[in-house]
Amino acid sequence: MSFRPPPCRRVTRSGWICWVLLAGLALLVADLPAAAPSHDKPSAKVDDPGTDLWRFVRRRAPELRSLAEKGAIGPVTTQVKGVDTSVLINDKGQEWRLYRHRMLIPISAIVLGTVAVLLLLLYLAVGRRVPDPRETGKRLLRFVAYERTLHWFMAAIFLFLGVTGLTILYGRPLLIPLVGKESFSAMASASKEGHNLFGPLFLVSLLLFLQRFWRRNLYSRGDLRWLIRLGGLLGGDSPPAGFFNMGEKMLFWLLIAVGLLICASGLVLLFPNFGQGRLLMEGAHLIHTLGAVLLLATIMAHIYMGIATKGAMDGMKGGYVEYSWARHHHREWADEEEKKGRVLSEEEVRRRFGEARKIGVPEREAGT
Amino acid sequence: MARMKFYCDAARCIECNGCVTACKNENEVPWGINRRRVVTIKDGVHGERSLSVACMHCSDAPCAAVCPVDCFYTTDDGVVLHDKDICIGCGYCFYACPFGAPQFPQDGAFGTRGKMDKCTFCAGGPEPDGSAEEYRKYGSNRLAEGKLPLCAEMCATKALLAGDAGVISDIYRKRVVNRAAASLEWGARLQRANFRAPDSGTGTETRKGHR
Amino acid sequence: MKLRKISDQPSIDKPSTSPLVQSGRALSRREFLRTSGLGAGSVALGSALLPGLMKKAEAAGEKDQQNGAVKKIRTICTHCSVGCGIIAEVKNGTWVGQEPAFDHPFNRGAHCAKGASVREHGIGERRLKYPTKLVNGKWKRISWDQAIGEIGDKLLEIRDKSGPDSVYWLGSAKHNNEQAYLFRKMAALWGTNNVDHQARICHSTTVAGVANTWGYGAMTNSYNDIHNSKAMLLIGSNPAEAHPVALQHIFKAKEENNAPLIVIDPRFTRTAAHADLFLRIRPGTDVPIIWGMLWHIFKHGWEDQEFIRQRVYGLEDVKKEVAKWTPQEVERVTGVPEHQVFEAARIMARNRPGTFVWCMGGTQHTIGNNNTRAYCIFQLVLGNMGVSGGGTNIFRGHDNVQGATDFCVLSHSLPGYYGLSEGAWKHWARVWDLDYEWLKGRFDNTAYEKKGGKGVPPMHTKGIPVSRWIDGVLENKSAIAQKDNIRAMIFWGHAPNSQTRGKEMKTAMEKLDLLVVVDPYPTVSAVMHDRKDGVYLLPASTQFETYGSVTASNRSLQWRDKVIEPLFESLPDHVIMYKFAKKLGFADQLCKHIQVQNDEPLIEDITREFNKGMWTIGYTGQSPERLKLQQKHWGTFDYTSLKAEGGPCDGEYYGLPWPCWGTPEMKHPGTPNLYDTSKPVAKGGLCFRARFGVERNGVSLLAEDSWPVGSEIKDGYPEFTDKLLKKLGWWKDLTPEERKAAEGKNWKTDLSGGIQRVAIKHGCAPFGNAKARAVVWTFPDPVPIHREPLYTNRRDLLDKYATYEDRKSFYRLPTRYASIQAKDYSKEYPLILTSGRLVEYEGGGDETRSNPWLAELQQHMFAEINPRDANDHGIRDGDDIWLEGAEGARVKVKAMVTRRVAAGVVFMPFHFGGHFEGRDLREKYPKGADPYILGEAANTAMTYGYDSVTQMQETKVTLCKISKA
Amino acid sequence: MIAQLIDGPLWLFSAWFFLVVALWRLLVILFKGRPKSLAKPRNAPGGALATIFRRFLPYPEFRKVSRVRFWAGYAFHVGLLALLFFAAPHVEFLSQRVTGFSWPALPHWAFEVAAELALGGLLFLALFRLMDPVTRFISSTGDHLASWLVFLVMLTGCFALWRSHESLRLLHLFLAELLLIYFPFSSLMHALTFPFSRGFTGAVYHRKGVNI
Repeated sequence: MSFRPPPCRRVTRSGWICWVLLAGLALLVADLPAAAPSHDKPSAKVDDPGTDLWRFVRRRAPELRSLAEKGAIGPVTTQVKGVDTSVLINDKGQEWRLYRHRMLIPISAIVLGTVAVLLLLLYLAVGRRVPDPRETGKRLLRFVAYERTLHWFMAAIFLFLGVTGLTILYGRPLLIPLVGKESFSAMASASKEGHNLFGPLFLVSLLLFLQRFWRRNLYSRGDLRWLIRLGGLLGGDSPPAGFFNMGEKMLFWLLIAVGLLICASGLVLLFPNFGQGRLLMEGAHLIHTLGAVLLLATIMAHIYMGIATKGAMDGMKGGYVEYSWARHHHREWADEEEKKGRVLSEEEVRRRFGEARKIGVPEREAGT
Repeated sequence: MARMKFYCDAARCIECNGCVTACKNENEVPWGINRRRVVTIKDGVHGERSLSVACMHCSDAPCAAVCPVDCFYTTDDGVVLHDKDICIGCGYCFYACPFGAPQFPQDGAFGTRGKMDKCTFCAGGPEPDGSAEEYRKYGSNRLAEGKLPLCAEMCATKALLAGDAGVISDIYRKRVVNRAAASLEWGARLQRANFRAPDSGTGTETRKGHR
Repeated sequence: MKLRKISDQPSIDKPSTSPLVQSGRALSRREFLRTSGLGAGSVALGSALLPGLMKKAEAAGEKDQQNGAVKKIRTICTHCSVGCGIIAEVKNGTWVGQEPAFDHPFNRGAHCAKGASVREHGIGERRLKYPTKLVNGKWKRISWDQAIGEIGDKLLEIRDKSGPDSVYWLGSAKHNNEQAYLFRKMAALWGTNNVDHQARICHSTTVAGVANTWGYGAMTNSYNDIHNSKAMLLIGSNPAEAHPVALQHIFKAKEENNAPLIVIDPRFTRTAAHADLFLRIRPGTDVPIIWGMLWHIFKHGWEDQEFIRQRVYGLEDVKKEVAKWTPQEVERVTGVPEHQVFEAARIMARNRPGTFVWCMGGTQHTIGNNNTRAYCIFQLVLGNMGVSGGGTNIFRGHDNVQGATDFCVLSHSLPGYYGLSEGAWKHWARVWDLDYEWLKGRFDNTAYEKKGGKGVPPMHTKGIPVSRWIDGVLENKSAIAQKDNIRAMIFWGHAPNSQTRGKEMKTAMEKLDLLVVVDPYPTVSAVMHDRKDGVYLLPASTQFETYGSVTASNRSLQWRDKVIEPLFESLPDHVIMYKFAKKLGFADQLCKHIQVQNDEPLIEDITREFNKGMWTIGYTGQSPERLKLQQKHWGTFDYTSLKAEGGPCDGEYYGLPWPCWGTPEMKHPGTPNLYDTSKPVAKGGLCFRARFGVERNGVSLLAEDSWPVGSEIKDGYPEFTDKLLKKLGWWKDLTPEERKAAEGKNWKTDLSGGIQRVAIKHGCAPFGNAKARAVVWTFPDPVPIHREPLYTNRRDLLDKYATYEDRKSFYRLPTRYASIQAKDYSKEYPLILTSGRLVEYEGGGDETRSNPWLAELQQHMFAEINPRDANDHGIRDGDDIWLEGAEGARVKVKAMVTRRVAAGVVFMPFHFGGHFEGRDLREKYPKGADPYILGEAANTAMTYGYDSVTQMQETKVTLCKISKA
Repeated sequence: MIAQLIDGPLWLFSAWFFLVVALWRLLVILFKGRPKSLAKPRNAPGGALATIFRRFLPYPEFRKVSRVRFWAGYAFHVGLLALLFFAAPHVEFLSQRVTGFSWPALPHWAFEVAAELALGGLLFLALFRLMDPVTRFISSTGDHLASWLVFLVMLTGCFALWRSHESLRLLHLFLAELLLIYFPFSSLMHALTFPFSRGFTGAVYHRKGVNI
C-alpha cells in the first residue's frame, strides 16, 4: 500500500481554481511511479458522496426499498410514522395535477356537455318516439315493486353522487365566481360528506341490482343481430329481443363493471387510513373520475331513452307496460308472456288496482 | 417583498429531529400530525444523508392549484397558507404535494379526513395576527412577531435554514464554497477511500477470517 | 352506561387524539392559558385541568395578576452536558413558550429533539403527582409527612440493626450542583460512603484515567474550542445522537478549517455518516486501534518530541507496548486494515492541533481506564494537549454529570476529589464547621478491610458503587466488607434500566426491606419488581422548577433560573433532603451555615458553602453573584473563545470554567482550556498538575523547560504548601489573616485561599508544574494494554490478551474477571451485543418517553442487526425477536435490519423500560404516570463485567443470541 | 339573525312544542279509555306485554313477502336511534341544551355505519312507499311528508358532518326543528305510541283468549 503525501493544506478562495489544475497535475505526476491501485487514483474532481443522494431523492419509496433489499443502497427511513412519510419527493403528484387540470376538467366538461347538448337537440328534433300508434289496451307486468324501488333507489343515489361529484370537480371555476368562496365551501363540504356517505350505498344498490338482474342480462341468441342493427336505427323495424335487449344488457354490464370500479376506487379514497400511499390514491382518483364521466354520459343517454321513448318509463313507474310497446321492443319476451297467458287487459289491471284499493288485499306479485 | 423559503443543508442535517419537536412545541400539533419530518436516505450505509422536510412554500404551489375550494393563498412574504374555514378535507393537496406536507387528522379505523393541516412557516393563518383563534387553528404566528419558524431557529447544526430566499441562498453559497475547498483537500480522497472500505473488523466475521 | 357530568368533560384532549386541527372545538391548554389568563374562563374549565396544576397555576396567577405579560426566563437544558441555553416564556406562572437563545455562547439557540421540547416539562401530565406508597400491590396516595415519617422510621431501624452502611443513597447527575453537594454531605452525615450516581456508569473510567494522567478528570477544552481544531477524532462517541448541538461546533471546524473528521466506532453511527474517515473496529478494541495509530506515528517520527521531553513522563514504556502492535496484529484484533489505520494516524499527525473526543463507547469496558489513558497518551504524543483546538474533549452525558462528579456523589471520594482519607474528612469537617469526632461517630467504627496490616474503618473505605448495588444486596454477607448487606435503596433520580443484569436487579429489589424512589417520574424502579409493599415513590421537581448552578461538560458553571413553580405536589430535591435530614436527626448539622425557609435550604448559601471548600478543582471562585451576572450577559461572550469582550464580565470565560482559582473576590476568569501554558495562570493558563510526587525511580516527574507564561519559576515545581511559600520567600505576600489560616496548610486545604492567591500572583499554578504520566503505576495495568472483554467470542486471543484475576474485595465486594472469561460462551451466544443512545430519549428514558412530542418519534424498542445475521436467523426487518444475553436474560424487541452494525454485532438503545422479558408492565405504574412508550430495557440482557479501577459496568460489549419471536 | 333564531328561540319553541303536544296526545290516548268488556278477563296485561315485543318480528306468513321491508326497516330504525342519541355531536348538543349530563358517544366508525344504515334504509323505504301499490294506497300525504322530512334531516345531518360549516349545522337544526313541530301531528307519533297500540291489541286479544 502506498500513500501519497497530502497536497498543500490551505486553499485560498480566490485561487482555488488554479489550485485544482496545479494539484491535479502534480498529483498525476506524483502518482505515476507509485503505481497505486486504481481505486486510489487521486482526482481533482470533487466527488461528494452526497451527489448520488439526489438521484435517489426523486425516486419513490418502493423503488428505493427494492434497491435497499438488494443491498444496493441503504433504506430510506424517517422517525415520523405515517403513510409515505419516507417519500421525500413525490413527482407523481405533478402528473396527477396535470391529469386533473389539463385532461379531466376540460375534457370531461366537453364530453358531458356535448352529450347533453346532442341529446337535447335530438329530443327537440325528433320528439318523443312513438313506436306503435295502435294502443292495444293490453298490459304486461314488467317490473315488480321491489325492482322498481331498487331502480329508483339506485337512480336517486347515482344522481346525488353525480351532482355532488360534479360540484367538487367544477365548483371552483363555475360556482365560486357566482356564490363566493365561503358559500361554495359549505356546498363543497356538504357535497363531500354527502358523496362519502352515499358512496357505499351506491355499492349496496349495485350489488342488489346485480343479484336481481344478472340472469336476465346474460347474452342470448339474437342479441348480436339486435346490436348489428343498432336496435332498429338501421332497417326500420325493431329487431326482436328478450326481456332486455342488447342495449339494455350492455348498459347493465357497463353499469356493474364501471360502477364496481368506481366503488372500489372510491373506497380507496374514502378511507385514507388503511396504509394506502399517495400513488395508489392518485391512481384511484384517476379511475374514479374516468369511470364517473363514462357512466354519467351513458346514464344521460339512458335518461334520454326513458323520456324520449314513449311507454318506456311505464315499466319503471307502475310496473305495467303497453303490450304493443313490449311487442315492438321486446318481441320475444312479449310472445312468451302471451303464451303464458300473462297478458292482461287494461280493465284487469285497473281492476287489480281497484280491488286493492277497495279491500286492501296485497297485490300478488311474483317474488316480492 | 420577501420570498420566504426553507432550505435543508444535507451535509449538516444529523437527523436529530429537533426541528420536528420544535414544531410540535411551538404549534402544539397533536400526536399523529407531523408538519415537519426528517427523512434519511441510505440509512445506515455510507453516503447516509438526512433532510428535514415540510411545506416548501412553493412559488407555483400544486396544493393551491388543485384545491377544489381554492382555500390556499400566498402571503406577501411568499408563504403559502390555507384557510381552514374553507378547507373541506378532500385530500387533493396531499396527492399533488411533492413533499407530503399536508397532514390530515383521522379518526380511528374508519376515518374521514378532517381539515388539512400543514406547516405555516410559523405564519399563522387568515385570522388576525396573534389572535387566539389563529393560534387554535394554525398555531403560532412568529413571522408577525418578527421571528422565523422555530424549527429552523432551533436547528442543532444550523442545517435547516429559513428566511428570505436571497439571504439563505447567500448563507448556503458561503458554505458550499468552504466545502468545495475542504472536499478538494480531503473529501475526494478520504471519502472515496472510506466508501470502498469493507464492512470489516468486527465480531465473528473477523474470527472466521483471521490468520 | 356511565354518566358524566358536563363539567367533568375534558376540554383538553389527550395528545393521542387531540383534534387541534380538525373540528377545532377542543381548546388547547396553551391557548386557554395564553388567552384567558385564568380569568373568568378558568371557572368554567377549571376542573378540566388537573387539580394540582390548577392550584399552582392559580397561586402563581395571583402573584402575577398585575403583570400578565410574558416573562422571559433564562435557563439551561436539563438533558445533556452541552449546556444549551433556553429562553422560557412564562405567563401567569405557566410555561407558554420556548424561544431560541441566539446569544447563548454554547448553542446559539440551537437544540436537538430533546432540547426543543423541554417546555413539555411545564405542561406534561405523565408525572408522579404526589407521594405514593405500595400497599398490598396497590398504589396508595399518602402525604409528604407520612412518607418522610414512615421512610425515616424504617431507615433508623435499619441503621440501628445493620449500621448506616445498609442504607444506599443513590444520587443523580440531574441534581444541580447545590443539590449534588448537599446530597453528598447528607450521605456523609448519615455516616456512609454508600453513595453514588450515574457518573460511575458513564465516565468514571475517564475521570480515573485522565486524572491519573495529568491531574484533572474532565474535558480539557470546550465544545466551542473545537472551532480551532485542524483535525477531529471521535472514538466511541456519537454526538449526532448523544450531543447533537456539539455537531454545530464540529461542523464549523470541518467546514471552515477543512478539518477532517475521523470516527472510530463499531457502528456506522449518524456521526460517522458525516465523517471523512470511518474506522469500524470490533467492540472493545480501543487500545489496539490507538496503539496501532501510534505505531505508525512512532515509525514515521511524527511525535512531538519537544513536547514529550518537556511535559510527558514514562513514554518509553508505552513505546515498548506500542511496538507490539504491528499493523498485522492490529488488524487481527480490531479488524481494521492497515491503510485505514495509517490514514487516520497520518491525518492526526499532519493536522495539528487535533481534538480527540470519546464517550461511553470507550469507557464502559472492563478495561475502560486503559482505554481512556491510551487516548490521553495519543494526544500527548502528538503534543495536542494544552493547546486551543486540541485536548481531550470528553463529552459527558447528563446535564450536570460533571458537577455531580465534581461534588463526588461517588462512593470513593468527598466533594472536590479529596478522597476518603482522614485529612479529607477533616478538611470538610472544617468547611462544614462540624466536629470531626462527631462525624466519625456517625459511621460504623469497626473495620472490615485491611491495609498494610491495619484495619481500615468504613469511613475511609470506598463504598459500594452503584454498578454493584445488586451485589451489595445479594452477595453473601460475609463476603462484603461492611457490617451487613444493603437493606434499603434510595433511588434519587436514577433509572435502574441504565444498569446491567436486569434479572438479578429484580431479585435484589425484591430482597430489599425498603425501596424509595425520589424522582419526577415513577421510573422502572416502581414496576420492574413484584413487591407488594415497602416501596415509596416521592415526586421530585424537575430542574425547571427550582434553580441553581449546573456544570456543563466543559467545566463551565451556568446559573439556571426557576421557570415554573413545582408542579403537582412535587418538591425540589434539596427540600426533600432537608425533610429527610430533619427526620433522621441531622438537619442542624446539614444546614449549619445555610439559611432554611419552609424546609427549603437557600441555594445561594449552599453555593457559598462549597465555594469555601472546593479548592482542589477551583470551584471556589464562582460565587452565585458572579454566575448570575454572567447569565444575564451571556451574549457578551465570544462564540469561539468563550471570553467576554467588554460588558460587566469583561475578560472572564463563560461559566467560569473550573479551576476558577481563589476566592470570588480574586476574580479569576476561569480556565477555558486546561494545561494551556500560553496564558498566565491568572488569565486561565495552566500546566500539568504535580499530583503524583516529584520523582519516581530517580527520574523527575516535574516539567522541564515548560511553564505557563509569566511564571516566576521557570521550571517544574511541586504543589504549593506553606513551606514552599516560605522557601520561595513569598510568605510575606500573604495578609496576616491569610498567614494565620495558611499555617501548616497547602493549596488544597487553606480555607483562606491565600496560598492560591500568592502562587497565582507569581504566575504559578497552585497545584505545581509537572509532567503528565503515561505510566500509572498505581493501576492494575500501569501501561494501558489490551484485554479481551469478559464475554468474548475471540477465544483465540485469550492467551495473549486475557483479562484480570478475580478480586476479593474491590469496593467492598468480590469481583470476578478470569473465572467468567474462562468459560466459553461464544458457541451458544455467537453475536456481540453493544448498546447506545437515541437522540429522542435520554438516560433511562422515563422523562423523555413521557413527553409525547418525543415519544411519537421512537415508538418501539429495537435491536439493530446486520442483514447477514438476520438472514442467518430467518429474521426480517420489523419482526419481533427474542434476544438472549450470555447470562440467560431475554428481551423481546423489534428487529431493525441495517448495515449500521457489522455482521456479528447487535446494537440496542438503552432508553427503554417498562417491559420485562416479554411482559408489559404498564398496569403496574401508578395511574396516569406511565410513560407513553414502554419497551424492553436493553440492560436486562447485559451481563457482568466491571472496570478494574472504577467498577464501571461493561455495557459496550458482551455476547448474545437472537431468534425470531 | 336567522342563525340566532334557529339556534335559539326556534329551537326552544320547537322543543317545547314537541314536548307539550306529544304529551298532550299521549294523555288524550290514555284518558280516552275504552268500552268496558264484560267478558271474563284472561291474562290481558301479560298479553299486552308479549305483543309489544312479538310484533318486533313480522307474522310468519308475511316473512317472505316483507323480507326487504323488514331489513330496510330495521336498518333505518336502528341506525336512526343510534344516530339520534349516540352520535357525538348529538350527545354534546343534548347534554348541553337538554339533559345537563352526557354519556358515551359512538366512535366515529360506528357513527358512520349507523348513518349508512339509516340513510339507505329510509331512502329505500320511502321509495318503496311510492312504488308499491299497496303501501302507496295506504299512505297519506302526511306519511310521505314525514318520510321525506326525516330523510332531509338526516341528509343535512350528514352534510354537516365534521362540523365544517356553521350554516350546514343550522340547516340541519332548522329541519330538525320543523320535524319536531310536525312530529306530534303525524304518524311519526308511532315512535311514542307503538307500545300503546300494540299493547292495546295484545290486551284485547288475550282477554279474548286469542294467543296472538
